[in-house]
Amino acid sequence: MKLVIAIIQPDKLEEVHHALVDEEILRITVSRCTGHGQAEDPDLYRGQEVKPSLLAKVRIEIAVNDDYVERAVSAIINGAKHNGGEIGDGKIFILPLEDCVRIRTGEHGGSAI
Amino acid sequence: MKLVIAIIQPDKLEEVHHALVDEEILRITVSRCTGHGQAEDPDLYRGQEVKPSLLAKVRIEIAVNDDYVERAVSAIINGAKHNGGEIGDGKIFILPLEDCVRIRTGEHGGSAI
Amino acid sequence: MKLVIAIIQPDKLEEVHHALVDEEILRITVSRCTGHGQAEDPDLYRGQEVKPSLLAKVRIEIAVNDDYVERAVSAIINGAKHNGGEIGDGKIFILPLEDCVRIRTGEHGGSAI
Amino acid sequence: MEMKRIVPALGLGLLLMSPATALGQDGAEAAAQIDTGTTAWMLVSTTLVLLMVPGLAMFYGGLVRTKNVLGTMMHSFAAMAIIGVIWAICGYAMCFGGSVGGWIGWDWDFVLLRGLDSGPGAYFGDDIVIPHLVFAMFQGKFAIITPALIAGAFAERVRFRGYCVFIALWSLLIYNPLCHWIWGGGFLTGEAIDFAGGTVIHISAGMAGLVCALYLGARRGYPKTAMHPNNLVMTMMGAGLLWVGWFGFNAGSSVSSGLQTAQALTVTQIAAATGALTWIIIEALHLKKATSLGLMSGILAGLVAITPAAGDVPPSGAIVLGVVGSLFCYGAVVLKGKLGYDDTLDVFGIHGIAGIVGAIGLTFLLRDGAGAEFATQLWYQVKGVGVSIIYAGVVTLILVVLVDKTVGLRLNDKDQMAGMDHALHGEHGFGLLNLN
Amino acid sequence: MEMKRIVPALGLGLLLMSPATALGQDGAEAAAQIDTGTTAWMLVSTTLVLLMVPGLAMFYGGLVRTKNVLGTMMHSFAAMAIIGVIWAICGYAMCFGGSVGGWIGWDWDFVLLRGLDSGPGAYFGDDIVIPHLVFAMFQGKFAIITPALIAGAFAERVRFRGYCVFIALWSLLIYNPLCHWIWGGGFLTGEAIDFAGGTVIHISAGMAGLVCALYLGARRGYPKTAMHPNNLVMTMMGAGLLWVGWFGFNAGSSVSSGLQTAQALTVTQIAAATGALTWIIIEALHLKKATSLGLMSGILAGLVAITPAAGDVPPSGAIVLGVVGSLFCYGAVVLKGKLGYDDTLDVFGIHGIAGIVGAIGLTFLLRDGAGAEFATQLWYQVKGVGVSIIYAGVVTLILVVLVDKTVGLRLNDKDQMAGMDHALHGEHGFGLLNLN
Amino acid sequence: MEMKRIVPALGLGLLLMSPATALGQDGAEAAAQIDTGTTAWMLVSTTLVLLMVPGLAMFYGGLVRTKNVLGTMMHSFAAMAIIGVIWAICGYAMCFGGSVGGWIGWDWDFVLLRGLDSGPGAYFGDDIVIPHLVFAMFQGKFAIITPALIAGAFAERVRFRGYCVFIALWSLLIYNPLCHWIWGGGFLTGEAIDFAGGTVIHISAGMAGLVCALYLGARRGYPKTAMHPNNLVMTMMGAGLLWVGWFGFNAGSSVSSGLQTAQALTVTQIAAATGALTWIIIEALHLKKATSLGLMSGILAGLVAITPAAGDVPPSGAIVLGVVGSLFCYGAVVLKGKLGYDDTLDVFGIHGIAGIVGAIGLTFLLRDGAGAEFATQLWYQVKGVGVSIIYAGVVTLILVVLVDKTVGLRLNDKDQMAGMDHALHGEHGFGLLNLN
Ligand SMILES: Nc1ncnc2c1ncn2[C@@H]1O[C@H](COP(=O)(O)OP(=O)(O)O)[C@@H](O)[C@H]1O
Ligand SMILES: Nc1ncnc2c1ncn2[C@@H]1O[C@H](COP(=O)(O)OP(=O)(O)O)[C@@H](O)[C@H]1O
Ligand SMILES: Nc1ncnc2c1ncn2[C@@H]1O[C@H](COP(=O)(O)OP(=O)(O)O)[C@@H](O)[C@H]1O
Repeated sequence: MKLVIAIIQPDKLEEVHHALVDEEILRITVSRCTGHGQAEDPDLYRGQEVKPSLLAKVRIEIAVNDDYVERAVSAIINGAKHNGGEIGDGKIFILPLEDCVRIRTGEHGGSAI
Repeated sequence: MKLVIAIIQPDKLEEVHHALVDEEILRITVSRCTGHGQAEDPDLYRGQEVKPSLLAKVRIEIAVNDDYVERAVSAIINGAKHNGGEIGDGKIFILPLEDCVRIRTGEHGGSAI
Repeated sequence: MKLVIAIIQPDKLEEVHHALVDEEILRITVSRCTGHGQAEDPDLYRGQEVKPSLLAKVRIEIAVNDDYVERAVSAIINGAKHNGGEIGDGKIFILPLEDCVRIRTGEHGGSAI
Repeated sequence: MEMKRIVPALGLGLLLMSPATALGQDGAEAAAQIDTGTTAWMLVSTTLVLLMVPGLAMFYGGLVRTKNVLGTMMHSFAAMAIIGVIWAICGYAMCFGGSVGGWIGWDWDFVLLRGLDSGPGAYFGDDIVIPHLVFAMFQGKFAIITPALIAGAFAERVRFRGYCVFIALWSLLIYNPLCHWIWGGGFLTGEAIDFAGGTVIHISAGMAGLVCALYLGARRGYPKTAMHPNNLVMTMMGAGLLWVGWFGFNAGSSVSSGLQTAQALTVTQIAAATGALTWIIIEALHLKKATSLGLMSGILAGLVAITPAAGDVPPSGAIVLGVVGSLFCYGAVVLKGKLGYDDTLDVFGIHGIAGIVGAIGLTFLLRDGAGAEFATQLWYQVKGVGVSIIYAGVVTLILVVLVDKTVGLRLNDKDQMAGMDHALHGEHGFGLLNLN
Repeated sequence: MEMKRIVPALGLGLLLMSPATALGQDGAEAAAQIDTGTTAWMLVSTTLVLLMVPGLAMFYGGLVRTKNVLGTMMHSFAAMAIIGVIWAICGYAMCFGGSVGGWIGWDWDFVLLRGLDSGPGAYFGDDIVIPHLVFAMFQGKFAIITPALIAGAFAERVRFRGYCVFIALWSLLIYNPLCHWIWGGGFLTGEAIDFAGGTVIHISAGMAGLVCALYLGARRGYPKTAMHPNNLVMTMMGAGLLWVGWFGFNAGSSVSSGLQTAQALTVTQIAAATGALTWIIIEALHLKKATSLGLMSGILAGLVAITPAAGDVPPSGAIVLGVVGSLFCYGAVVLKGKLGYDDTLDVFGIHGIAGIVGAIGLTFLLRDGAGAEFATQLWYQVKGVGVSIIYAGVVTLILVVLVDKTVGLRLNDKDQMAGMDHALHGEHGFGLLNLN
Repeated sequence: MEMKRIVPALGLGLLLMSPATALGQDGAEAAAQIDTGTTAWMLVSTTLVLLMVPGLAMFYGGLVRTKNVLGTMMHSFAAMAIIGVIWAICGYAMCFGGSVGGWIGWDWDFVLLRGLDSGPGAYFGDDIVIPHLVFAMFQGKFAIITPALIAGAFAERVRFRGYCVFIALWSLLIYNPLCHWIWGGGFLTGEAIDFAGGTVIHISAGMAGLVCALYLGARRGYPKTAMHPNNLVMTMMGAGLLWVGWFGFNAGSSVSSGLQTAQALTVTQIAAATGALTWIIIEALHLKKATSLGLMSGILAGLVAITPAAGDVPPSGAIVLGVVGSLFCYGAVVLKGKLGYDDTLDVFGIHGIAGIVGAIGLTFLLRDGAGAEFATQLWYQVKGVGVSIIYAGVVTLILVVLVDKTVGLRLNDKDQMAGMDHALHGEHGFGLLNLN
């Protein structure tokens, strides 16, 4: 099992979500975050451009069985790209996941994902 | 060492927290997130039910030494279940944790947890 | 590759960020969280001290190649300490990271970090 | 403004204007004639109606998604800026200048409010004199809020520049004529009872909203994607300010500070309360829960329904209009969900429908002696409603097509996804959400 | 409403009502008698007191936890809807109709405000005439805000339906009689000085809050769990609107637009400022930090303390009441923490205590010539306070038990954990917190 | 307050005060003389200017970082408390008491407003009588808002205690004298036209802000660190309330309820709208995007620019001042960015600059017959502006150094990083951000 963490642009959340659903990845956890990378995205403030050091991003966490990792990653990539890939589109991190427990039933492992 | 990540319902945060404290797990990190799973929880909007695709959840992160993992997991399960287990009660993910550092002292490893 | 997760005090975010940049660690992801540890930080409410069970903290996530881990950790420690180390200064967790994907280009592994 | 009073009033006003202008700066004598109490209330009413504009911005702003909150509030604020300027330049002249064949008003002396700036003021029925400027400013606030209301219908999916052009034209080509016809001495003046703007304001805005919503199409993702109000708390604050401001809206429309003012304020209060109560009772029966948005929608339904009737129905009539207004609006809003078009914030469902309910319904509830004989008055009311619906509907359609094809009105999908605040204004409404 | 003026006033008002009704729609003559300036200020005061209701919703709403913000604001808004309707139907009749043995007012002609809808208006002392309806609407706002105040005492733990029933009954069985006794011609009228509602409003609400808080018990988790205000920023906005609205509350209670109005506004302003300053000085000494909630609490303490006294103490008296009000309230609030009962938003600690401070304290600070001889007046004041405490206390207890046992008032633990917004209203106040 | 009217007005007022005081409590006769309509409008204006203080708190509060929102709002609220008390004690006496050599006013009878509490009221030009207390309260609101304005210049970096001391001294040593000189019978009274406070309020506050910002230095991290507004949505609400309140500010300054009131309200409305429109057009040309903060800044620029001129320029002049005000302020704000000093919320860039634009610019736009002969009036205006700049600048510098060295004004870096809310007040503005 793996834990896939994706940092994407907020405006792509919906598309990524749809792309994941198309791949039958139906369970995700999402949160707001801010990130610093190469991208710049100035706000305007009384006639001046203000460059925030941290830009609003969305963080998606998906626990998947190993055979779903690739599908998840490519779904995210498809959903998250702006015009075939722009700076700031984000990153995906893949972590080993040792176990997963469904609270409702207490079941463990791959079937609980 | 393991990093235990639990996604639970917001109204169970307090109970989970108490359950963890009872198990002498005193340090936790908590954040807001939203999640999509099987659960549905419609809001009302001018005479209609609106089903959000993402529901508010709470994410708890706990770094524990290996011998505490089970206690943490069962405390979370006990605290987070609605009426013995309902859809939407959440998930627990267990990740390997390679190291832990206490910023105040700089100490590493299990004692820093 | 490792995923470094640091929980720090909100007022130290800027300094930690600067310290990381000085170590040429330019990409980070940051989010709000709340944490319970040893620290106490009461608010005032109509003549009384109210002790929140969860204090506002900041969570920093940094994916780094193995040779950067130590630099990241020490930069965070340097930036996050109050007066040489106070209770509540926070923790750093180091997790194994199996892969990293740049969404824009689709490239994998260490070069994508 | 009850039409029966405004005709002689403005007639007298204009009569008086000229000699005063002729007499020159004889300010002292002029001031002596002015009723300071009525003037005070009319100044207050002007202020209260102005307060409704930020109130509306809050009401609407809280109902959209987080990424569109500033863009939506800007719609109300831009109306303050744009119509505020237009009104001073030529809006008042077009509405309340001497009638050109019943179709439009004009008076060169009213351009830039020049002729009003001095002189003794305008008479209103019962020998009440207030400075003419006060009346012009009071009316100007109505001109501001009407296009701002429309904006709810196409919230979250229009370009700011196109919106600015659209409301400027809408004000010039739809609001000003309609206002002239019904209140300013035009061909409908003296027929339909429209005390504070059922036909002129709410029906026209509701209809315009409907046409725009249909022409521009739904927001990207609607209705599949659930779209949550970002801040119902702010919507409640806005609803509170709207109720407060509406006292100026309706009670100010009596252009007096006496019994009729009190009557208008009273029925406004009662209709708002009744509308709110009715809506949450419907919800409690229908959905098993009373919602805050429901309570607020009921407030609005009651307030809109009483608006045309505020000077001419007794308290019991206000209760009826509050109940019926909420019933119809609730039905309309549920029906919209079924029909599937995207009137984002239910401008037609609330303002259009409650406006019609009020304008027609008042006929059955008039105080003894008010209005013409029943059948005649009913015909007047239907005619007023019909004219407003048809004129606002048709000309809005022309305008929206025109603006969309030239300046561009509909926001493209990419910018809709990014959100208006960032894409159009380069800002974020709630910086507090990100660490800063 | 200063009681010494209202008795003859209303008497005259009623005398005048009948002939006018007899004379029929002789509106012109009636209007001629009305003082437009006083009417204007009373219309404004009515509007300002209405503004206090959303102000209170914001004040209270910001102090509860995030999950209860809408539910708490709904308490204020529901009072606008429910009491708004009740007042028009029979509330005014019960308060200001002819006294039935000194115990309750009644006048069939006041039902649905029918008899007030026409006619020349009511006289108030010094030959001031305003439309009777304005007075009825002004008083109606007080009837709305009083139960809304109580809601702070049991915030975060009541069911909406039970709350609605409770305030309706509370208004009918407690507010209306009390108002009649002290202001409307009942057995206490002409005794205790209660200019704008110390005994009628703040003490009764404070006492009712205390009783409810004790009977319903603490919120789940109180006081062990720390419960943080979700939005002190909104609470500040609300405090601002309350101060603003209080000018209508107090200065409007003079039912005039002259010297006494000015006096009432002046002392209101001074007591609010002094109360605020006192509270932050106490905090600075006691806690080493001045808090924003402290400053706001001081504003409220000052405003409440001056309320019964606003027409009869000079500016220096306002300073004294502001200081003493804040001192006592600060003490009461700290004491509550020690005693451990859960008056969530300190309705008793602020409104009850400051109301008592004002009602008793004013005796020592009266302007020369105001009130009766000292000892007599002190006795009147104590009597008024006592009646309000006992009557409101006892009947509230009966009501709260009744409603809790029948309709259900206390919210169960499960719903308390889920939060009122979601559990009771199916909504979320701050959608912006989640991605949308 | 137009200076030409206030001199005789207050003179007469004082004349009348004494006999009235001598006559004792002959309240009935006194009340008979008072114009209820004008009194009503002045009471309302007082209320509206008070509303501007929470409005300002919201405007400023939304523009700072999340951690400083309460601390920033406290600056406005503390001014209500502190200046509110000082004004009643001695502020009014210092501003409007009999002139001591043209330099400062004083009247023992005005201390604690004693002499105003009874008596028939004060005459203002054209035989308008209002209770003297109303005028004192109206003026008191100006005294409150002026130091609150300054706070924007050093937002996010001052200690609360130092701030409280600073504004108290500033009010006593700068505002009160300046107000006396220009409005209260001092050596400049009758020269410069300053209808509602260009020199007395906006220029002095702007200049004080500039001096403080320069002396205290930039916020930690400025300008390298981007500092984002935490809540532009609240800033919009605040801007709305400011516009609304400004009607009281300007139209109340006529101390009448008639033609001049109407003129002042009209030009206020027009200048605000024009300023807003101008600013977003500039932005659209310069930055390709119109921002909400831009629109709001334009509203303020227009409102400030019209303030000194509101009684004396026609609508067309308001348009000119709106346009020119926004142009200059936009330039000033952009220039500040280039110069690199940290006037946090552009108090000098908006209030200072637009105040100067209005005070000088009005000379070119006066209504026929207003003011002295052109060159003379221009000299008066320049002199007024110069006196305000120099006096406010120099004495502020002395004060800020003094307070910083003794009580401590600049917030240390550690507390700046922690944020004012937590470090100084032990609170958090948006509890909703954390789970609770
Ligand atoms: N090494 C990293 N560690 C943590 N977060 C990262 C890392 N690299 C990228 N991110 C996150 O991804 C976001 C996008 O990164 P960015 O560098 O702008 O994109 P790209 O790599 O496509 O140029 C950043 O804002 C940050 O939140
Ligand atoms: N595989 C997963 N990856 C990420 N988050 C998950 C996953 N499964 C569940 N979650 C999180 O847990 C929450 C509860 O899941 P849900 O499916 O509703 O519960 P249950 O599994 O008990 O039916 C979801 O809203 C989501 O946030
Ligand atoms: N074992 C842990 N698991 C999860 N979070 C932790 C853990 N230990 C500490 N934290 C986080 O770090 C923060 C600081 O911890 P604290 O115990 O106050 O500091 P210290 O260890 O320096 O005394 C906590 O508020 C919590 O958010």
